Amino acid sequence: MSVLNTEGLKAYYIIDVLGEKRYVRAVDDVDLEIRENEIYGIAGESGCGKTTLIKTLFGMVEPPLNVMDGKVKYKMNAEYADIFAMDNKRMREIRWEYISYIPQGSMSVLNPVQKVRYSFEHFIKAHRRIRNKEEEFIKPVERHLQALGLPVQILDSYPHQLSGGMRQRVTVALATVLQPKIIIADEPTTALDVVMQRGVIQLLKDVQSSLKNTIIMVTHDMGIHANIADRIGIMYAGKMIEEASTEEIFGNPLHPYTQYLIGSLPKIGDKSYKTSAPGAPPSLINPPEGCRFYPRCDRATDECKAAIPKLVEIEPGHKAACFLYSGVKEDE
Amino acid sequence: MSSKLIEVNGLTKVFRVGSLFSRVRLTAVDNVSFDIKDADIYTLAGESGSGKTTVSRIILGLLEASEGEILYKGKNIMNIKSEREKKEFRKDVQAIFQNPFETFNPLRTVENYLYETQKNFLGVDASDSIDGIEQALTAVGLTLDDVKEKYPSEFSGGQLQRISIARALITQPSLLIADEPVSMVDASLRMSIVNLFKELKDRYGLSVLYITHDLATAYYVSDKIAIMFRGNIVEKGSVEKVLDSPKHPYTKMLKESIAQPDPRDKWDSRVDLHLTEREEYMLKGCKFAGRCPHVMERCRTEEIPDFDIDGVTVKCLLYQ
Amino acid sequence: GGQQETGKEPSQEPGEKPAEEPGGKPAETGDVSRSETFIVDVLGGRVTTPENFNVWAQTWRTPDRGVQQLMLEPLWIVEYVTGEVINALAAEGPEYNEDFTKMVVKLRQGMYWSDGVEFTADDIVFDVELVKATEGMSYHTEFNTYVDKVYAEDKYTVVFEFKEGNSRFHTFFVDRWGGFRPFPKHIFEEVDDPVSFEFNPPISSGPYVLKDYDPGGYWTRWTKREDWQKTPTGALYGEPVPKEVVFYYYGNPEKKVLAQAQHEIDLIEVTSETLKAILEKSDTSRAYRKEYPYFVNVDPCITGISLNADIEPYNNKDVRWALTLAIDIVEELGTSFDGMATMGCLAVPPTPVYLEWYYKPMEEWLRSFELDIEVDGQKFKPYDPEATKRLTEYIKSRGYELPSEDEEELKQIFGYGWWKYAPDVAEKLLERNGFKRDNSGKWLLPDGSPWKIHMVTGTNPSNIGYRHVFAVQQAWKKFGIEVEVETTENAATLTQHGDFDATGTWPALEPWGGHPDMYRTLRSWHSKFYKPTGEPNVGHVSRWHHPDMDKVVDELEGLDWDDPKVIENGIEGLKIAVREMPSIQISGYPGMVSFDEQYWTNFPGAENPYCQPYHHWPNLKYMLPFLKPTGN
Amino acid sequence: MAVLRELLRDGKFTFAFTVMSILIILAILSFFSPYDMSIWNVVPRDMPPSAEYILGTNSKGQDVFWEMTVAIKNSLIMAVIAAFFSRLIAIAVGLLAGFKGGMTDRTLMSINDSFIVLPVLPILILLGAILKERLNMIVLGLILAIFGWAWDARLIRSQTLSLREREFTNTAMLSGQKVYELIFKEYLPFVIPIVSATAINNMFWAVGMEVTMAILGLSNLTIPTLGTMMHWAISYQAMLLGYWWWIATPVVVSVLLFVSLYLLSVSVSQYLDPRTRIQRIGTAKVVK
Amino acid sequence: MSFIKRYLLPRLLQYFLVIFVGITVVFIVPRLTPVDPVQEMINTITQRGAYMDPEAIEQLRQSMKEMYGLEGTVFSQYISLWRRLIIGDFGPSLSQFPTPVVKLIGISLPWTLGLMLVTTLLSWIIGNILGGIAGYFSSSRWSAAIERFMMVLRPIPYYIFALILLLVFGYVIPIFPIAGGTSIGLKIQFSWKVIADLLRHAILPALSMILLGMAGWFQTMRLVMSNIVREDYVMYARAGGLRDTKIAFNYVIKNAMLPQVTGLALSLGQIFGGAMVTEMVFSYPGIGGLLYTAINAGDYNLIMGITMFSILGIATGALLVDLLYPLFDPRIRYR
Ligand SMILES: Nc1ncnc2c1ncn2[C@@H]1O[C@H](COP(=O)(O)OP(=O)(O)OP(=O)(O)O)[C@@H](O)[C@H]1O
Ligand SMILES: Nc1ncnc2c1ncn2[C@@H]1O[C@H](COP(=O)(O)OP(=O)(O)OP(=O)(O)O)[C@@H](O)[C@H]1O
Ligand SMILES: [Mg+2]
Ligand SMILES: [Mg+2]
Repeated sequence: MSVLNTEGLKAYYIIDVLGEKRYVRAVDDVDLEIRENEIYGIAGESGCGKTTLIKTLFGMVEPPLNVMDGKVKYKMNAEYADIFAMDNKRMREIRWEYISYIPQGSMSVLNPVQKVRYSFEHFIKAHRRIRNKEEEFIKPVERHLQALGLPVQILDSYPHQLSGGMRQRVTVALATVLQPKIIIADEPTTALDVVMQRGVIQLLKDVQSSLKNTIIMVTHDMGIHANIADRIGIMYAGKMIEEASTEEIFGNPLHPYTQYLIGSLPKIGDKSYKTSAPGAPPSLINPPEGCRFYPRCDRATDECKAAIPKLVEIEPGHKAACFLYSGVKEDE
Repeated sequence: MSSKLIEVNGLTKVFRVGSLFSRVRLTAVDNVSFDIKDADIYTLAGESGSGKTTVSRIILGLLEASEGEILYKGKNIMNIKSEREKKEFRKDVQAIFQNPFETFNPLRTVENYLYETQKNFLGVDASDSIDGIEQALTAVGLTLDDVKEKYPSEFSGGQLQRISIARALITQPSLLIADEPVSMVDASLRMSIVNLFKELKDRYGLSVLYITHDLATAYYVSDKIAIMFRGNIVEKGSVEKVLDSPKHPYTKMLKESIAQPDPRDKWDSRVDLHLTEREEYMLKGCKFAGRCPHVMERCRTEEIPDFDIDGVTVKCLLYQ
Repeated sequence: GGQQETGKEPSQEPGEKPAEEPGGKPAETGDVSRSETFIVDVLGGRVTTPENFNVWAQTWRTPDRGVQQLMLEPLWIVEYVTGEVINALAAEGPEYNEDFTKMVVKLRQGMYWSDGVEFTADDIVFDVELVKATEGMSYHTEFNTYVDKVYAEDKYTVVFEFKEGNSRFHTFFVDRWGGFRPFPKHIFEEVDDPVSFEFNPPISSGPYVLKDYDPGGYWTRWTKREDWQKTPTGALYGEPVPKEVVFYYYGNPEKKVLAQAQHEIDLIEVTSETLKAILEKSDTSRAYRKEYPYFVNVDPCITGISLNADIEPYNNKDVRWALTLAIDIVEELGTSFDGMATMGCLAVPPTPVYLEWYYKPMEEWLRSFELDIEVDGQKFKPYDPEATKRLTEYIKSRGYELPSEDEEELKQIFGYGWWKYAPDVAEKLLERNGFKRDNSGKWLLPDGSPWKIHMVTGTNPSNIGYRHVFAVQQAWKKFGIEVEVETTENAATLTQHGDFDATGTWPALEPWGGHPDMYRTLRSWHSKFYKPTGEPNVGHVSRWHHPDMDKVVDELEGLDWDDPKVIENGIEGLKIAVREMPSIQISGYPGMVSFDEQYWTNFPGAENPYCQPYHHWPNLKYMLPFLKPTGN
Repeated sequence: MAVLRELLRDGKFTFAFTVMSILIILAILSFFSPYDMSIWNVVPRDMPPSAEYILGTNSKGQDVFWEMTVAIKNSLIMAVIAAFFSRLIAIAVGLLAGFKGGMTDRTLMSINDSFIVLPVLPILILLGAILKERLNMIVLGLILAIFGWAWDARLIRSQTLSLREREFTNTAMLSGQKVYELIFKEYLPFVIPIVSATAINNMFWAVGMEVTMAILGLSNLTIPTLGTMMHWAISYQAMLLGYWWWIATPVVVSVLLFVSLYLLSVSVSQYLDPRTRIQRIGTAKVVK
Repeated sequence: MSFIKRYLLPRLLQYFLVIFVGITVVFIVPRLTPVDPVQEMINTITQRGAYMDPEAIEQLRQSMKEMYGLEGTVFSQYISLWRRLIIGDFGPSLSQFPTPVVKLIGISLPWTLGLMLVTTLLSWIIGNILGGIAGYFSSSRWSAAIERFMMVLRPIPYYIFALILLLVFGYVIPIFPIAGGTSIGLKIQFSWKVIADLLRHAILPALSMILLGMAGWFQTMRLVMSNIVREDYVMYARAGGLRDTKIAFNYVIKNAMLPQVTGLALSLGQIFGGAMVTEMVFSYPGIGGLLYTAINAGDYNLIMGITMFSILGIATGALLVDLLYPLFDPRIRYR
């Protein structure tokens, strides 16, 4: 059962350069189906559109970002609702109650001039009526923090008094305090040291296993994906190019880009030479015609140049968008 | 291969931090010593805030040490005062920084830095010769045409990182200090940069001080490693020895915490995260004592000396 | 001194309306209605020491918030409308001995201080001695210089004995916007330091006493004395009508307009433009003259341009005359006051009394006066008796109606005449002194450098000097001289130090105003006061001096001021000033007052000039008995 | 030119630019004035606007339109001089103090703070007295420059302090740049937006000061400026006598001048703000 | 404590240095002007007609110089200035000799403080709140309208603006008095009538300052806001479904206020300098008008007294901001 799916989602940044409109095709025709009670990882080169995809899923679409096409549907009360069709009030209500968000760069998402306590208070009060502060706010929050293994004292700290890792964990705690159905996390571990990284991931995993909800997690750290994701989608230049279970992605990558990605991962105890994908990521304003990876692909054919391959199921539960495996093209 | 290129002895740096009513001395780097040989890639790893960047800044002369000495080719560089000598040193020791997008002034074209470096250190004006620049760019797989008249925002992170390295190479330095050059980039870019270090070392005999907390790439690329924790080097030695069989409890924890890019190799234990960094800095004895599973009473009170165990130096009483 | 022959009618018989509240207690706040209150402006502006009524300290404080108008009576006071010197606290004029080494003053009897103590010769003796003894009090230097002894011969007679002869010593006691006014002995003898003493509550010798004052310094309120009869005002003119008089400073001229348009102020002095605005806005407001040209033509000051005759090239008589002839009087008065002024070419104000005393007798001489330069083979006669006519032509062209068709009457209002507008003669005068014009027609000094006149004036646009400076600047520019006007708050210092070429400061010192004696005016030109430019000046700012003038002044000193020969002597002095042109007199001070007839009428307007019309002159107290309430 | 074209697509900028251009054209027109503004009574007095006298005439007998053109010219010259020189000082002090730190910083900031603390208006009044008739627009501009830099120097200093922490400072040092090179090549470009925004604010302030001084009668009243125009109109009671064209002209012009300066500053600083600029230029301009 | 040594002492040193320099400038500048207090005094006395014997004037000049302490070199005057200032003696006013400067200031200062404290605070609060709201809801129509209004309001020359207010509310609709600080006959004491009267007189001057001051704060606030609304924590709060008003006040305005606090402290410091033009337009008693007369009269001691208050005010304001800023902004540490 999917809790969230997208159909042909297109989200472009529209920028005006000297009177000429340019489209940054950051999310270009993405179909997703996220299931209940799973951790879905999204990986890809930097700048390929991961954050944009997440924002679109969350309905945080503000200029210059525009949704050009497609739908994002949430399953609510056994029905699917398109978030772009909701009014502001409804959208405000489902946030945090139904779907919450752990943004990229936790360093600066907490209000620097208020104690962490107030962030909790505001986020909760926005959705719950609190009559008895002690019973309905302070105690539950403290319980929540304890359950996550966080010290209660952080409530009385200012964000700058906390280390980066701690702040990131506060955002995790904030995102889970109302026990939403879906949690979206955008690179929650980047710029943390490995021990901290592990702490944060551990926390997310704990939350998921107790709430049995869905986590969508973006990171380019394949190690993290390997550790917690159930399924992984690989993005390249605004498109989803492969999607499979974690084991499949690491054990049997199909798309040449994924192969490069997996093949170049260093490991302790292994000093053999690793190569990485040649060339540079493509521009999202003028992406290559046809398959967007073909300029960097050593197995590219003329077909790759001419048409865009569609993400189709190659093996059960394993989708890829590559003409090496299927001839299905994206319809124009 | 055996001569010491740079030798850091007993380096200590104290910062004063705090607010109006709680002002503390923070020993960000505490009696750190290590040395780097010619054509050696030396990794400095450790948790956030352990003092890695501070060490590199002191070596580069961008910060003043509180104590200790740094011998470069046998000469104490802390005493350098004259501009000429400083310049000579900088010509020999160059650096690249963590964040490629921050390395260059976003309001200037990148090529400027290349010309300036050549002009200032080699005295060669760009209008006379650009051979050195071309050569450096070739070494990182770029050409001058790729770089010309472009602002930092017009490059990808990987490209900027390469340009940054190229700039450092123009002076044909003996030592390159790379402070977390890969933390902001994705896996495939990471490898291309690290590969570049290897190549430069092999081809030009360059030494690299590679600062990172990505132990996997450290293992992949370097010869020696030092693990820092709260201002101390807790363990140092050849990278294989240290990472294959870590000795210090912190190194062990570090290694365990690495997320292996292999779904079959998931974490099986849990980590215990400690709350306050400040307090750990304040500890008298071993700063890891608060979290160490093997902690002894003495760990908290005594100065912990270094111990040598089969070619690895460890700062832990377990190895007394 | 002229004894006052009052053709004036007090509006009320004394005692007709008995004071409602007996006893010296001031009335409760606010229970005096507006219709019984007379509200006037404060010329000096906001008082920064509102609680201090000691005007005998050298700094003089702001005396025109009622202190000089209502609270204090002098020995004598000039009334320049009628041309008399009124005996106030003095019973009659001073009596000097032969060589002016002794002066006897008889005091008016039955005068009382407001606290019930009688005013006697002891007060004067005490006052003079205290002032002599106290540094920092006004007249300390004067009294020490001249007074050898002062004593009371009897209760009402004071005798002064001088160290040297001084025929004008009594003028220190003549109030003409200043002068020594007696203070109460019984108060001051208790005081340790009469300089820092605040004299609060003040004891008055005039018809009103202080009721209260604004701690912020904007208003001061006075209430009529129960025993107003025991003051010179009461004795001379009867009961002052308003129960209370408030001195209220409203600020900038536009505020005064608004205040009067709302009937919040009965008497103000403003600029010609402001007056125009008031007359437009308020039906009940009237000027001194009910119709055009509105202005007060009785002010005893002559205005114009002072030149620094001590420096090149203004030390040259020809240059001074050239500058005078380069001014077209009609254009000047048009620019500065839209024609509303009395032109005056002599160093004496063209008020009705001085016209009579000097202008008329001198007219023949003026007509025939020749400059030492030939035009068309004839000596040039600079006087222009037609100037008045030209001015009235201008006035007509501006669309105003002339106040009269009668030439004589027009001459009374607009003056007898002025100098000709003769730029050609001016040019000749300059050229014969080596001045040249450059290619663009600009004048060069004899040494070939460009001629630039540095004019100095204050920053207040309602100042008459300010208006003249800008108007004359125009004239001289037109003539081809570069002129720069500096408006500065320090104009006084600059002119006193001679740091100017031309300024709007009084071109001649005012005479007494109500007396034909020219001593005050002419003496300031005496060479004994000459100080070179740069040093602070003591005589006239022009620093001009001439042996002939010295002689006139010395002669004058030997004459009693009531001696009929004084006028002859004055004419002699004025002739010298015309020949030498030390400074350029242009017009009388065209005061612009506005009376509001909402609550009070029978103001001393041009149709009934029983008294000077200003609120700031000390004679205001003599206006009050004649005011009539409208009953509004 | 491209920059201008881009800026012109901003409605606010276009408005401001148009108004500014008109004002500048008017200022230039002043050189072709048929009248010498120092001469009075060249036209009939107190005439309301008409075909002959577009903006009427004043009580001094001058054509208000031409007086206005000269006033705009003078006020602009004064404001530009004030802004330009105060920027020079602010940049030099701010960059030096921010970069050097330590004693240099302390000393410079003490001087700087002393200037912040000084009461400007009284001192201007006093200086006006010292300079007397030499107080022309250029001198006034220079004096205002002396009092107008301190606050902005502080801004530049704090900007520099944060720039000093940025990585490219180190890159520059490792490229062998000397201190002055570093300051001018690396930091100056960052400081320019502050400089341009504050320059406009400073002009704003300078014109305001001039108006205040003139209304108090303390500037050189023979030179037509926006301030002296108001001074004359006020002292001749233009407002109460209904000569609205005389008083309204300088008021409207200065409001227009300020509004257009403000809008210019807003849109220029928006344009120069790296964050919005990135949006405009587009981060996605990736090579090939 | 090392805080004292490393931070507080240098900061205090700087504070005193700034005051020292400020006072020195204020000492020197009036003495460079041609204005001579003695001459101005003599002029006031003689100009309107008080007859003084020319010979006496010369002697008077000497004795006044002596009394005013203006004898001797400028340097020795300067030294004696400090000797006096240190014991808090500003000396006598020269133009109102021998009234002490302190007394003159004491008469005017309450008016100025009362008026300006209220107007400074009110314009700051209103300007910032409006600016904050307009900055947050920058796309709404009324926000654009209010912005335009402020944009046009702010540059209206203050004098003209005040005059128009005065005309409208003092004349056309005469609901407020046009001059002074009290009604005729008012005795200052505590009663509602007195307070109402004081307020009635203060309203127009206050209004003029509040309106124009507010426009200034509005614009700076608006500018700061436009930066803050793009901060990550604002986006995050929006992602959390917080209500707009909550975000506007707790997240955006609160942060945007921080730089404004510095401005407020300095403006509060400036209060002691008075509002010269306001006081002149509205004929309101206060320190600004006093300063103006002092300058015109060349009253060195009074100029020094008033400007010293203002220098102390601003310097102290700046000092307090530096010391107290961490209370407002938890991120700031003392450097
Ligand atoms: N505000 C914006 N305006 C224009 N282009 C933008 C904007 N934000 C992002 N982009 C562009 O959209 C593309 C996708 O950006 P996005 O942030 O989604 O990438 P990402 O995959 O999250 O990268 P990273 O790993 O660096 O976070 C990039 O090319 C980026 O340059
Ligand atoms: N200028 C400074 N003033 C005060 N404290 C500082 C300063 N620079 C660094 N520190 C502190 O010193 C400690 C060491 O910092 P450093 O940047 O050297 O760590 P690092 O190992 O490079 O960390 P990271 O991996 O996060 O880059 C940190 O706690 C940091 O907060
Ligand atoms: Mg991202
Ligand atoms: Mg670091």
